[in-house]
Amino acid sequence: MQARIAVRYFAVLKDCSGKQSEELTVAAGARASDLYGMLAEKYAFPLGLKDIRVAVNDEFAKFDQPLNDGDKVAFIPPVSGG
Amino acid sequence: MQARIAVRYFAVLKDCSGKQSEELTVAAGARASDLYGMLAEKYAFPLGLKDIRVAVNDEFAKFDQPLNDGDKVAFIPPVSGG
Amino acid sequence: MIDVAITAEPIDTRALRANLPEHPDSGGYVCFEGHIRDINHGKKVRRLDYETYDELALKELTRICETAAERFKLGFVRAVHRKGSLEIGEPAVMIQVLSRHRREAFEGCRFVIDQLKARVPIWKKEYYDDGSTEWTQCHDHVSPDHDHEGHQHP
Amino acid sequence: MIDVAITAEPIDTRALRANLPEHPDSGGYVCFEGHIRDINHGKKVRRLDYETYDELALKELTRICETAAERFKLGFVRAVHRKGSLEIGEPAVMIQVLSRHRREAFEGCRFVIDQLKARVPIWKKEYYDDGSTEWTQCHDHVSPDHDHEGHQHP
Repeated sequence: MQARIAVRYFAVLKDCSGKQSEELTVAAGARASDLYGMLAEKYAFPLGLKDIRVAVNDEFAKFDQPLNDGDKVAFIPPVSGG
Repeated sequence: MQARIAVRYFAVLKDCSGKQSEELTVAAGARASDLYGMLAEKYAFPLGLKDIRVAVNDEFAKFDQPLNDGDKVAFIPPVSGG
Repeated sequence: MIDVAITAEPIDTRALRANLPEHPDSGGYVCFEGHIRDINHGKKVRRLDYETYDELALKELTRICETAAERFKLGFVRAVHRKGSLEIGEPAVMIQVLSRHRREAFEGCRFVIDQLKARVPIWKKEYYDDGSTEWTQCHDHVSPDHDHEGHQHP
Repeated sequence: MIDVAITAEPIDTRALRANLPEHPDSGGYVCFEGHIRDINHGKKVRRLDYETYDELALKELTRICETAAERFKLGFVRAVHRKGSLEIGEPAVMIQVLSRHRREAFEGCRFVIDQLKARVPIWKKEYYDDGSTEWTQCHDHVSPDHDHEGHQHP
């Protein structure tokens, strides 16, 4: 079984990936950290897991959270609002 | 010799004296504390020297400052601006 | 730059906000306003009067703003206090500061209002619903129970 | 009462000041605005873009305001952040709070802007006069060297 994941990119991750969002398929049971590792390699993201946070379905989540089919995932680089 | 002093009253001191200002004559060499003692007795001011500050010629002064002819004196009850 | 005033006219907070100097190097703006509360000392307040010793109050307020500007590196400080008769909800005082850093803007603005309340010769007379009146002493309408530290009553 | 927004339109600071709820029991009003500075990291800034993760930013900002309202007994908290392209001098963020006590108004307002800068998913891209650009990280335009404590970068 596989899970379809909608990924959104912000800030430096958007610049590196060249896109705002995309739909990806991951193995069932894959965790957010697995997905980020794959994307970081693919797009040469300059940030490690220690530098970012992850949101699943528009809420902060843990990196070891298993992803489910249809989940929306966003990786959050260090913020700089205000 | 005597010194003519213009005294201004504010807040509770104005209510007690019933006036905003008046001109008084004090003995040469009289200090601000002497003047306040006289007025406190005359008008039954509810405040002692420890409760107030004094200004001479629109600047904070010490109570032991000798008063000169023509000085403007104001006694400052506890403030409550803001 | 420092701007101080004691005014018998209502404080026009919107005009004062619009009328700031150009400040391309100041990222932080902090403003404090003190508004007239309807309850003080547990009594219903109907209105109040502010009496001021204008000559000395302006000198003292200027000194406070100068000290704040230097200590907190403020590019601009404005302090305006109302005098005369005020209704519930009206602004009695407005402090505005601009600084490069937000921390200094907050601390500078706080310093000015704290010092104003402790040192500037302005007096408030409250008129209560029961017909009584009182010259309040060191109990201010903003912080009756919290802000005694730093007061410098003689 | 809490009001949060992320807006692509310029922040109308005068309208937001005029549009406060009735607050006869709140004597203290504190407002913070962050304006775009012309220099950051020693480089001349021409303009900048704010990118926002709206859905999560609004949730997080609401939580911050709710925490502030409870912790500092605020009768009203408003937090508005701009997104999109901004010029030098424009307000990027405005925080307004009302409280009975001025101390709590100052501390509550400071809490909201500090937490916003540390936690809310908003990103700033600076465009410099020399043609370069940068997504700034934890160096904000208000307090590049003072405000790192309390940041919660993972």
